[in-house]
This record gives sequence, C-alpha cells and structure tokens, in this order.
Amino acid sequence: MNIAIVIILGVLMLAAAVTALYLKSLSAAVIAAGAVSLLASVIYLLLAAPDVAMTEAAIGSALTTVVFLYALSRMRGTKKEDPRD
Amino acid sequence: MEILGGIFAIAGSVFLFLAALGLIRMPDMYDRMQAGTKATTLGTMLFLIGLAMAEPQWVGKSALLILFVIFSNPLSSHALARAAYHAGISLGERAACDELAGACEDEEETA
Amino acid sequence: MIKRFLAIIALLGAAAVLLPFVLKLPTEEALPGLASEYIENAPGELGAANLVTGIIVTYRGLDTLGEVAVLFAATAAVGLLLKRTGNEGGVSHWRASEILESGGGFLFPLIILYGVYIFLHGHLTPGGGFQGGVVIATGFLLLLLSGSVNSFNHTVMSLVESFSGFAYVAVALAGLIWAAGFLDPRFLPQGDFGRLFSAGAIPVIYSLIGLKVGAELIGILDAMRCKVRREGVTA
Amino acid sequence: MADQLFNIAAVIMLISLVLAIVRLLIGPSVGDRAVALDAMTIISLSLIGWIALSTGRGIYMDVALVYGLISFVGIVAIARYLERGL
Repeated sequence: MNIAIVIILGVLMLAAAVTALYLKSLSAAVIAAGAVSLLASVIYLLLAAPDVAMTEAAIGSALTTVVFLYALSRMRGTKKEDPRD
Repeated sequence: MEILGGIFAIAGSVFLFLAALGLIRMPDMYDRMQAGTKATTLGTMLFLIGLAMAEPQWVGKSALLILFVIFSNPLSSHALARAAYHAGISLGERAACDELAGACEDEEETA
Repeated sequence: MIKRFLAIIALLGAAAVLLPFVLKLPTEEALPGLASEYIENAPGELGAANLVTGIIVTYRGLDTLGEVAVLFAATAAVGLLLKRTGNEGGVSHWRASEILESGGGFLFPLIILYGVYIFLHGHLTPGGGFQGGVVIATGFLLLLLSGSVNSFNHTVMSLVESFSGFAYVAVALAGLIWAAGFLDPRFLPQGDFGRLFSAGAIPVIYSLIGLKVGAELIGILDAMRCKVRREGVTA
Repeated sequence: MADQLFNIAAVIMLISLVLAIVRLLIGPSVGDRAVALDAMTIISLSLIGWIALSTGRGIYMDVALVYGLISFVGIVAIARYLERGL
C-alpha cells in the first residue's frame, strides 16, 4: 500500500518537474517547482523521515518560492516599470 | 465511535474529490477557485474531525489544525482572487457582467 | 533531432549505471555499523526522544555549527549584493487588501508561537532549530506580504543573531569544560526521558539555533525585497 | 472496519490529488495553477493526517501543521506577486 502511494506520488512529482522545465512563463514554473517540493515532502513522510519532510516543506514550498518570486519581481521592476528609462 | 470517524473521513474525502473534480471541469478561473477552496476547506475539516474521533488523544492537534485551516484557507483564496482580478485574468465567456469594473482604479498607490 | 537523440542515449546510459543501486536498495535490511551504534547508544547517552535531532546536535554538532556559519555567510553576501543606494526601488506597489492585513495580524502570533514550540520540542518531536527558525521567518514574511509592516529593526535583528551565535559557541565550550568534549550537551542534568526539560543542553542549543536561523532568514528576505518608493506615499 | 473506511478515504484523496495536479499541469493561466497548488496543499494535508493514523504516530500531525502553515504563506506570496505587490 505504502509503496504504491510512493510510486504514484513520485510519478506526479516527475510530471510536475518536467512541466516546470518546459513552461514558458517563469512564475508558472515557480509554482510547478513548489508543487514538486510539496509532493516530495509527503513522500519523505511516507518513507518515515518526518524531520526531512518538515525541512522540505519549510524550505522548498515557501522560502524558495518566495525567493524566486522576489527575484522575478526585481527583474520585472527593472525591465518595465523603471521610471529612469 | 471509530466507525463514525471513518464515515466522517469518507464524507470529507468525497468533498475533496468534488473539489478536485470542480477544479478540472469548471470553465474559468474564478469558478475553479470557488470549487477548489471552499469545498477543500469543508472536506479537510470533516476528515480531521473523523481523525479526532478515531484517535481521541489527537483531539488537540486536530482542533489546532482545523482552526488554522478555517482561518488560512479563505484568506489565501481571497488574496488569490483579488490578485487574479488585478492581474487581468478574464472572467470567461459566459460571465454575465463584471460588477468590479471601474471599482478598483482608485486603489492603486505606492503605499 | 540529433540533439534529442543524444540526450535520450545519455539518459539511458545514466539509467544503466544507476540501475544496480536501485535494485540493491530495498534488500539492505540490517543497518550499517555506525547507524546501529548510534541507535543502540544514543537514547541512553543523550536522553533525547527524537534520535535524529540528538545526533544532529551532538555527534554531528560540528556539522551543524558549520551549517549555521554557511547560512550566516549567505546572509552577509545577499545583504552586501543587494545593498540600498538610496534612490532605487521605484516600483509602485498594490496595497494589500484590508482582509489580508488583519488576517495576517491575527495569524502572526500563532505562527510565531508554533515556531517556538517546534524548536523547544526539537528533542521530542520532529523538527528542531532550523525548522523552527524557518517557521518564525515565515511569520515575519506574512507580515511583510500583508503590508502591515514595511521594514524591520535591523539593530534588534543583528543583536539577536550575534547573541545567539555567540551563546551557541559558549554552550559548546561549556561542554568542553564540564563534560566530555566540544558540543557535549551533558553538562546539564538529563532529566526524565521524554519530558520538555530533559536531554541536557539540547533544547538550549536548539533554541539558540532557531533564533539565529530565524533572524538570518528574515535578513535575507528583507534584503531581497524591492523597497517601496517613498515620495509617492499618500498619507 | 474503521481502518478500511479510512483507507477508502485515502484512495479517494489520492485520486483527487491526481486531478488537482492535472489542473496544475494544464492550467492555462498562472492563477489556475496557483489555485490548483492551493487545493493540492489542502488535500495533501489530509493525506498526511491519514499517514499519521495508519502508522499510529501522533507526531506526524506536527508535520501537517507546518505544511499547511508554510504553504499558506507561499500561496499568499504568489498572490501578491500576481497583483504586483511583492
């Protein structure tokens, strides 16, 4: 039962990761990468590693997403809306 | 008591399934948001109540989780809906009218 | 076309190299030497109910010290690279909605409390200093996102960070003086197994790590944020 | 009996997780993907509850709480990015 769930979630994770590579929009790719780390966290928990699952959920799903989004918004700020251009 | 918890859990998971089905079947983004946030809140609450019935010593953590879901899920869906409207995601072909049109222009400021 | 073909060939080669490891993986039932040593001796020696955090703080304590130092270096580098020059950051922002602002203000104490719970119970439940620090930083991030706070007090942040880093090394040195060696937590009483005040100095070390990680991550997030243009503010 | 009921619930939740991730993968706009990520988070939170029940470890509920709390902030960050408020 557990192994079957791990395999299903792993296939979903792989699909999300490949989609994150091939998406044109950068923010959509960031969301897909967040989904990858959410699923990875559940898989870690199924493999009986709660500490790693907690770290993955904390780092992967919020902090890297937010850092990516901050970087994207800085790029957007310099490209389009800079009043000095 | 455990059987009752299991029935609650089945009901919750059915609501989660309906939410995911609505996420697939609904025509535009705002309808999908209706399905994907309201129904999941109810489904998770029912599932956690069932969990607390099946394992009575986890009542505290389940109650904390339910409280958190009640407060956070409407908040995030509100933020998403507002952001989607401001980002210009269309209401879809079948929307009858857009009552927010023109209501948001004076909100922009460099706060 | 030929490029894609080469990529598929390379993937198949990697699969052929990695396949024996995958096939070998589930058959190893017995633990290797060091791990079984840890599992046999650690609960009696340390008194920590959560074995993983006990190992991370004591047996692998130097690694944890190194990780904290690496995080400190990353914070310093981000702060240096994204230093304000004063006239930049001319991005106009949408103000967050009022619902988000008051909801964030309501959830913020809950999140901070939960972060403190995580790093205080690091020796009993999963999680520990690092995870607790991340949760605390997430709470402050929620305040930033909801727009109720525009900047943090850098003096307090750097004070908390340097104090906790200093105290971490001081606790490690106390282990050197009163116990078996550097980063040995057994100079405090062991207490009852599974209680909050047990496992020697592990909760103290984890609280310090949590404060330090939280302050550092808040520093990174604050440095990465686009500062809002000042002159256009309508009171 | 009760265990079987919970297992059925877990299977239904897995199916709904698959449906939600399908929306995340095909969603035409960024908002669709963000909504799908939100739904995925909540469904996986219930799934973590089921894992805690089936392994009999109450400490896993801590992981569920951290998971929900932190991904909530992530969703809010995505929303604020979309409305150019970040």
